[in-house]
Amino acid sequence: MSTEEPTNPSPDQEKIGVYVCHCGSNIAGIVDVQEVAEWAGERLKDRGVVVSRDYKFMCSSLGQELIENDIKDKGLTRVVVAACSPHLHENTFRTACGRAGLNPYLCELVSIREQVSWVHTDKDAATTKSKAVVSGGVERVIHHEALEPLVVPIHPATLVVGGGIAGIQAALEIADAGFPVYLVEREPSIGGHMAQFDKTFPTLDCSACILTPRMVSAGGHPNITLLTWSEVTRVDGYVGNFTVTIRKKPRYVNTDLCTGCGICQEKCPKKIIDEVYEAGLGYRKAVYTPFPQAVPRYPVIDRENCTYFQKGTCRACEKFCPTNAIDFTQQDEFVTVEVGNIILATGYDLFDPRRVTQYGYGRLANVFTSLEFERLSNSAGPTNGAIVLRDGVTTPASVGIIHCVGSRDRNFNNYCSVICCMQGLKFAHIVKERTGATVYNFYIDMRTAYKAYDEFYQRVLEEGTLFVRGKVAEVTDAARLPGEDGKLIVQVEDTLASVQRRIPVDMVILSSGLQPRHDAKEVAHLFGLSCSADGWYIEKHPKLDPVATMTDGIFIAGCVQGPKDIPSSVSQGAAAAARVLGRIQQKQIALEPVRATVDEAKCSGCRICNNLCPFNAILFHEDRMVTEINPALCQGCGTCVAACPAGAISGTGFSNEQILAQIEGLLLLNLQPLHATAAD
Amino acid sequence: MTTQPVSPLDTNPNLRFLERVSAATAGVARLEMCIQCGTCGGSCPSAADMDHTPRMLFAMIRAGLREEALRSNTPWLCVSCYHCVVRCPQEVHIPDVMYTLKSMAIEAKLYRDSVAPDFSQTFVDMVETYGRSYEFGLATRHYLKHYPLRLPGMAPMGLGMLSKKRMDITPHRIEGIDQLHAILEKAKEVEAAS
Amino acid sequence: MNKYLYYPGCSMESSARAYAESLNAIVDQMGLVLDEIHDWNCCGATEYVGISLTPAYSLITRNLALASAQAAKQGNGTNTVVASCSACYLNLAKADHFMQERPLLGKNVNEALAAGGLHYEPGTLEIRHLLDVIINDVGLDAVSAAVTKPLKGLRVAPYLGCMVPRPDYEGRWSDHEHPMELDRLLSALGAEVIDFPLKTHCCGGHMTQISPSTAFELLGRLLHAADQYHADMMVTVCPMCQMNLDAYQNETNHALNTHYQMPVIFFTQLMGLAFGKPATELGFARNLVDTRPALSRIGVEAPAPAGPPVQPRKVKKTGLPMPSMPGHEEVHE
Amino acid sequence: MNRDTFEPVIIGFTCNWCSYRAADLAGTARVKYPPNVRLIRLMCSGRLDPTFVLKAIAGGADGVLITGCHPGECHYLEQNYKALRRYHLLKRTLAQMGIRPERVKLVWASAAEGVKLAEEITTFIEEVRALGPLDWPGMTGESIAVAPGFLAAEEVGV
Amino acid sequence: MSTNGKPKFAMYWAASCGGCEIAVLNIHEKILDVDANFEVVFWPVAMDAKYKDVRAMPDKSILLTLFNGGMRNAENEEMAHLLRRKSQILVAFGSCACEGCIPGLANLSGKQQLFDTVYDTSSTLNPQATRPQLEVTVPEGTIHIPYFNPVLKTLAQVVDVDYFMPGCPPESHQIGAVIDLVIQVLQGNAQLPPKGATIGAGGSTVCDECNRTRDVKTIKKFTRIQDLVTIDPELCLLEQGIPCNGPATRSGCGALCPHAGAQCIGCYGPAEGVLDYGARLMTAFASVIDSQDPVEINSILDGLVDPAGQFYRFNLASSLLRASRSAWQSK
Repeated sequence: MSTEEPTNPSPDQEKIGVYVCHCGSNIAGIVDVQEVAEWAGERLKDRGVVVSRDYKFMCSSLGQELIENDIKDKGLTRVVVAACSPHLHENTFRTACGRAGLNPYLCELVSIREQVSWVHTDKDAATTKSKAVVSGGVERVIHHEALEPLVVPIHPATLVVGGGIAGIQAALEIADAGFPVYLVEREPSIGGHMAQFDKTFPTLDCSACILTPRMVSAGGHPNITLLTWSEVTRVDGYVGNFTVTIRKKPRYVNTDLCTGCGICQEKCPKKIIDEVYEAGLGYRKAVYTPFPQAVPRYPVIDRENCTYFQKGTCRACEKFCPTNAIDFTQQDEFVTVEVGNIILATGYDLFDPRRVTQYGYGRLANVFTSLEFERLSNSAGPTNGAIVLRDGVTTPASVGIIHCVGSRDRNFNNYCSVICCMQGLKFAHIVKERTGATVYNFYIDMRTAYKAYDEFYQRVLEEGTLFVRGKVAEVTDAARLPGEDGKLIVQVEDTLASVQRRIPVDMVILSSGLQPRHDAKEVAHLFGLSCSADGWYIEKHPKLDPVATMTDGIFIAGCVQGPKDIPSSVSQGAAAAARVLGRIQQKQIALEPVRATVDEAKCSGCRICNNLCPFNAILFHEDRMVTEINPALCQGCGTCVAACPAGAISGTGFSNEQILAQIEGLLLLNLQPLHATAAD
Repeated sequence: MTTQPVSPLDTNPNLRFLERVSAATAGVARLEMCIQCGTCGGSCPSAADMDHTPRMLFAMIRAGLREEALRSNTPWLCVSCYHCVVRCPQEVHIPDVMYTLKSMAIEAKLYRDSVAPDFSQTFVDMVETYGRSYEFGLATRHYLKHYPLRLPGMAPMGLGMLSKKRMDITPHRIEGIDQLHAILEKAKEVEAAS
Repeated sequence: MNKYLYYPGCSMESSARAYAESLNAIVDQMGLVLDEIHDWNCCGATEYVGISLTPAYSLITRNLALASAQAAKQGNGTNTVVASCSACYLNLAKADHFMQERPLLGKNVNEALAAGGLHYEPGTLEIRHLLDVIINDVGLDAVSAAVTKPLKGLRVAPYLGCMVPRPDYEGRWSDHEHPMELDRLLSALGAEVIDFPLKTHCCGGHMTQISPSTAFELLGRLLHAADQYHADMMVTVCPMCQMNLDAYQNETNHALNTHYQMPVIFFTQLMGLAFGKPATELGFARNLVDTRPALSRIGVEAPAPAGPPVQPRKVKKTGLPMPSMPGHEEVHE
Repeated sequence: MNRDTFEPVIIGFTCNWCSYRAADLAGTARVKYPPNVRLIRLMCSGRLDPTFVLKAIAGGADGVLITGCHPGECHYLEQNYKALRRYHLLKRTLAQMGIRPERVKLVWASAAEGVKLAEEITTFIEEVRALGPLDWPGMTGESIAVAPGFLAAEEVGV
Repeated sequence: MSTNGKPKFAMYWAASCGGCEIAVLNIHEKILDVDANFEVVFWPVAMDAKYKDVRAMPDKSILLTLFNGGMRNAENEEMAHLLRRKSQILVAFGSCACEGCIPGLANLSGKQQLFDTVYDTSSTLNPQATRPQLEVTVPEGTIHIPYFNPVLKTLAQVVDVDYFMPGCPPESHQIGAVIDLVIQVLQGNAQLPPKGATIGAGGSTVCDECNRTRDVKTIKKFTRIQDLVTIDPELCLLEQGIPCNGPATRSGCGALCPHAGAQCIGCYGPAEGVLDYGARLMTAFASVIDSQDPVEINSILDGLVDPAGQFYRFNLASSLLRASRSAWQSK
C-alpha cells in the first residue's frame, strides 16, 4: 500500500555502473577495492549493476574516460563512484557523465576514503563497510532523477565588508575591472590596523606611505561606494542575488557640507583617550577623524562622550563650523543594496594581554602592547615617534620584547599568531635604531618563514639585539637583587643555558597575538558562515580554496580567515577579488537543483509547513487553500519536506525515496562479522 | 650535562620511562606535550638550588635518562607553588609529576640526600600512627636526626611555640584509627598491584 | 544562615590556634554555621603524595567520604566542604578533581576506602576555602556592615600564598597571579591595602624543614617586599605561610643578616579587630613576632613612615595614559 | 546472534554543512573510530524525517545517530531546532514501542569538530554495544520467529 | 436469492468488530443493486455458509470479495489465503484489513498481557482461570482453537491484495460509489483503477475537507480535548492545542469528526504514498512546537499523554515497527 517504500524498479530498466577508486594506496591500502568491485558486480546484479570496476585513480582523465566509454558502449543509465568525499569530486564525475550524454545528476559519489579507509584500521571491516556504502549508493542512484541545474543571473555589484588592507585591495581590484563595489567599514575611516603601524617588516617601509595612496584611490574610485561608520545588519538571498541591509550610524556631520577643515576638532573642549586608533595611548576629541589621512576626511561625533549629547549644552563645533555641517539631529539610516557576491575582510582583534596577569600589563606602567608600541614609534603618534616610558619623557636604556603573548598557549589561544616573531624583530630594530637601548627578544621558537624574513632576523642579530630562548615566566617590579630597583624584572628560564635569569629592563613590549573579532560568531551567523573552534572563518578548502567559503557567493580575505601578515592579506584580497570577477564575467551561475516542491493535489492546506522556512520561500494561497514553494528562495534544506504530514512536499535531489533506498542499501547486508576494532 | 649512549627503543626500557612516569601520576600528566619553553624553569622559586630546571628534567625523562632524573634534587626542591602549572602553555601537571618522581626515587633508592625523604617518611609515619600530624614529635625526631646543630638556634622558637600553645607535646589520635589503617593497608596493596 | 561541612586541619589545633580562635570569634556575626566533619584525619600535607599515590589520596578522601556521609545522615542541606587551611583545601580539591580526571585513581581510592566501609563519589561535594566563602557567600556588604572599628591607618600586605589561588581547577578565583579577593576584604575592613606584588608567591612550604637555605631565601623575598612597601603587617590565609613567616622570621634574619620585625597575622584576626572584638580573644598573643607596635596604630593617626613608601607604579599625570583596567578601580596604590 | 561477538550496526545522519564536513575532516586528519557506523548525507538535520529512523531500526540497525550544526549555528539559520523537537518526540514514542530511547542519539558537531565527531561516534557505538543487538523483526518478512539475540536483549517494557 | 450467472460476491470478517458489515448494509437501497448485479455466495454475517462450501468453489470463481478484519489468528490467515485463491478481486475492506485498526493496537502489548487483560481482570468472571488451549478434549471429542498470533498482521502482510478501502468503517457513500464503479466496470462503462490502489477515499488529507479556519501553526501547549473548558467552534483544532490527526489522515470521510467538534483520530489511515503514518504526525506536530529549549520542548510534549496511541491508533500493525518489542517477543 505504501508506494514510498522503495519499490525496486525492475532492474532491466536500469543499467548501473559501479566504479571503485584505489586513490593510490589511500583507499586501497585499507579497503580491498577489487573485492568490493567484484562483490558489487555479483551481489548487486539483480539491482541493475551491469558493470563494476576498480581503478587506481578514478578522478584521473583515464578514470573518467572509463566511465564515459561504459556509458556510451554499455548504455549505462546510472553511475555510482566509490571514492573520496563528494565535496571534492562530485562535480568531476557529474561532468564526466554529462560529457558522455548522461544527465549529471544520475551519478552518485559515495565516500570510502574520508569515511572509511582514512578512519578505520581493520581491513576486513573497512572492506565490509565499503560494500555497504556502495550498496547504499546503488539503491539511492536508482531513485535519482535527471535534473537540470537552476541557472540564476549574477548581480555585477559586490559587497566588501571591512576596510582594512585586505578589503581595500579586494575592492580596488574589482572596481578597477569596472564593476561596482560597496565597501562597508565600521570605523569612521578605512585603513584598518595597518593605518596604526609605523614600519612594516621586513622591508621597513613606512606603513602610512604605502597604505594611504590605496586608501585615497579607494575613497575616490568612481566604482566604489564607501560606507564608513556603517555596519551590515541583514543579508537575504543567495549567490548572485544577495540583498544586504546596511546601517549607517549617524555622523552628526553633514558630509555634503563638511570640507574636513578640522576646526570642529580644534574647538571641541572634550578630550578622550582614544582606545581604538591610538590603542589607548593617545587622546582624541569628542568630534574627530581618527587620523589625519583618514578616508573619508569627514569627522564623526562620538555621542557617548559629546558634552552636548550628555549635558545638553556646548555645541562648540556647531558654532565654529564654517559650513554649518554639524547636524545633531541625524539618526540611524538604513540602506539596502543588491549584490551578486560578498567578500568578508573583517580582520582581527589584538589579544588582550591583561589576561596574562603575570606580565603585569595594566599594573606595571612600562609594560606596553605591540599596538601601543606601534603608536609610540609612529611619527604621527602621541609622542611624535619618540620611544619613551609611560612618564612621557624618559628614554628606555633597556627593552625586553616578549613573543607569543597569548599565542601557542592552551590557557589563551592555542594557535601561532604568525606575525609576532617578525613584529618582535621589527620592534627590536626600531628601538635600537631610535634609542640605542639594549634590547632582549624572548622567544620560544623563532619563526621567520617567507621571503626576506630570515634575512631580517640575521640583520637584527647583527645589530646586537640579545636573544633569550624561553617563554617569559613573569614581569615584576618586586626588586630583590642589586640593579633591580626601579626596573621591570623579566624572569625567564634561558633554556639554552638551563638557568633561571632575572633581567632588569626599563620597558617591556608584549608581542600580543591576533584573535578573531569579538563579534566574529555573530557576523558569521549573519552571513551564514561557520567558524573554526578558534573562531576564524572556515575556508572551503584549506589548501585549494582558501578564499571561498562553504556558502556560495561569500568569500573571505585577510585575518578573518586566520592570522596573517600584510603580504598574505593583500594576496588574499586580490585572490578573493579574482574569484568574484570570474563569477561576474560568467553573468550567471548554475545552482544545485536541490529544491522542495509541493504536489498541490496532495496538499491539504493544513499550513503545518508555513512558518518553517527561514527564507520565506513558502507561501500559502488563501484562495486555493494550498501551499506553494518559491524555487528561487528555497535553499533546499528539506525541513518542510520532512515536516509535511500529508507527504505532499518532495525534495529534489534528497527525496524520501532516495534516502529510504540508501538506508535499505546500507543495511542490505548487516555484513557480519564487522571485526570492528576499537579506534586506535 | 650527562651523556649516555642511548640504545634503540626496543632494547632500552628506559625510553618507556616517560610513559611510566605519566601512568604513575595523579590526573593526566600531559608530559609528552612539553614544548620545552621553560615557563616552569622561569617560574620556579627554588630553581636556583636545583640540579636541573624542571624543563630540563622533562627533556631527560623524554630521553630515557631514568637514573639521572631520579637522582636529580629537582623534585625534592619543588615547593608545590603551582606557578608552573597555571602558566604552562601545555597544561602539564608539573608538581604532580614531581611527586611521582619522588616516590619513584624513594622506591629505587636513587635520591642523594636523605633529609627530604626522611622528613616525608617521618611525617607520614606520624599521620599513619595517629591520623593527625604531630609537629612536636616530627620536629624533635627530624631535627635530632638531621639538624642536631641547628637545634640550639631553634630552641627559643620551639619554646615559644610551646609556650604560646602552638605546638602540643602529646599527639592527638583519631577515633577511627583502625579504620584508617585498614584503608591505608588496602591502598598500599592496590598501589603495589598497579 | 550559610551552613557548611567544616574541615579544620591539624594546624588549626596547634600552630594556627590564633586562626581558629579568631575564626571562632566571628563566625556568628558572619552567619556561618560550620559543621565540623566528625573524626577527620590529616590530609597528608605535601608529604604523602611524594611517597605513594593511592595511599595518599585514600588518606585525603577518607575525609570527603566522612563528609558526604555526614551530610547525607543529617540531611543538613549542604554539600559544601569548607577548609581554612590552604594545603588542606588544595588536597581535598585535588582529590575530588583527579578522581574524576583519572577514573582509575577514583576506582583504586574507593577500593581502599571500601576496606574501611567508606565510599566517595567524586564530584558530589563542593570544596571551597574559607576566604572564598566569606567573599562570595557572606559578601563584602555584610562584612563592612559588621565593621565597628575600621582599621584606619593600618598598612597591610595581603598575602595569599600559593595553594588557594592555584591550581584552582574549579576556577573559583578571579586570578591565579594577582587575585583581588583578599585586597577587597581588607579594604572593606578599612585597612590601607598595598598592591603587594608577591601576594601569591611562595613562603617555602616545607623547605624550612628539608632545605632551610632555600626557605630563608624565599621568606627573605617576601619580608623584603613587604618592608619595601612599608607594610605594618602581612595578612595571610594560610597556617603554613603564617608559621614560616612568623616562627622562622628570626632564623631568616640570622641567615640573611637582616632585621625584619614583620608581624604576620590571619585575616580572621583583623576581621575580629574591625568587628570590635578585644585583641586578647583573637590570638594575637600567639605571634612570635611582636604585633603590638603595629596594633598600636589602629584607631590613631599612623605616623608617616621614615621614608616615602616605595610606589614604583606612580605615574606622572603629564605622562601617557595607563591602560584601563576594568574591575580594578578600587586598588590602593 | 552471540552477544560477545556482537558488532552493532549504526546508521548516522549527517548535515551537509557541518557534521558531514566534520566527518571529512576526521578523515583528512586520520582520526580513527570504529567502522560500525554508516553515514548518510542530508542537506540539514532539519531534513531528518522520523520515518528514516524507524526505517533504519526496522531494517536492522541497532542504533541511529543524528548529527547537526550546533544550536544557533545552523546553515539554514534554525532548522536544527526542528530536528531537536522531532528527536524528543520520537524518543518518547520509541520508548512506548519497547525500544530504549538511548538507541537514538542527537549530537551537534560543527564543520571544525572532526575529532569531536569521531569521539561522539566511538562513544555512541560503545553505548549501543552495551545495549546489545536490536535486530528488529519488523522488516524480516512475515516470520514472527525471533532472533535469539533479540530475546536475549532486555529493553524497556511497555 | 437468484442463482443465475451473475458475478459472485463475498464478504468476510476476520478480526474486526462487524462495523464494516453494518456500513455495507447502511448503503440503503443501493444494497438492492448489489443483489441485482451479484450473486452473494459467502457472507457469514448476512447468510449461513460453511467454509467447506467455499473450499468447494473453483478458484477465481468469486469476482469480488470485500475482506474486513485483521489477521489475529491462524483461522483468519487461513481464510485470507482461501478467499484470495477463490477471488478475482480481493479488497482489503476497512481499517482493520488495511492497517490493523483498533485490534492492531493490541500490538503494543505482549500476548501474555493481552490474555491477562481479557481472562484475568475484574471485568471477567473466570474462577478456574481458564485460558484458551489450542486443543481441548470434551466428551463430544477434541476441539481445536486457532493459534493466536502474538502480532496482528494486516491482510496485505499475509496475501496479495488488489485494492484497499480505508475507514473505520468506510463511509457508506464511499461504499456506494465503489459498488457503482464495479457495476459500471461490469457493464463495460468504466475501467478498474490500477492494482494496489486505494479506493473509496480522497487523495489529500482531512484538512482538505475541513472547513475550520486555520493560520500558520505554532504550538505552545498540547491539551486533551476533554480537558478544555471551551473550544473555538471555528478555529482549527490543532491550533487550539488539540492533537488532531487530520493533517496526516487520508481524506474521504468529509472531515466528520472535526466538523462535529472532535479531533480526527486517523481512521482513514495515511495519505497516498506515506510509509509510516505515525512518523508523519510526529514530525508535523514536533515541527510546529514553539520552543528551542529542550526542557521547554519536553514540557510541551508532556501534553501528548500517549504518543504511540495518538499516532498509531489505527495504524500500528502496518507501521514500520508493526508491534512493540514485547509483542514481538511473546510466543
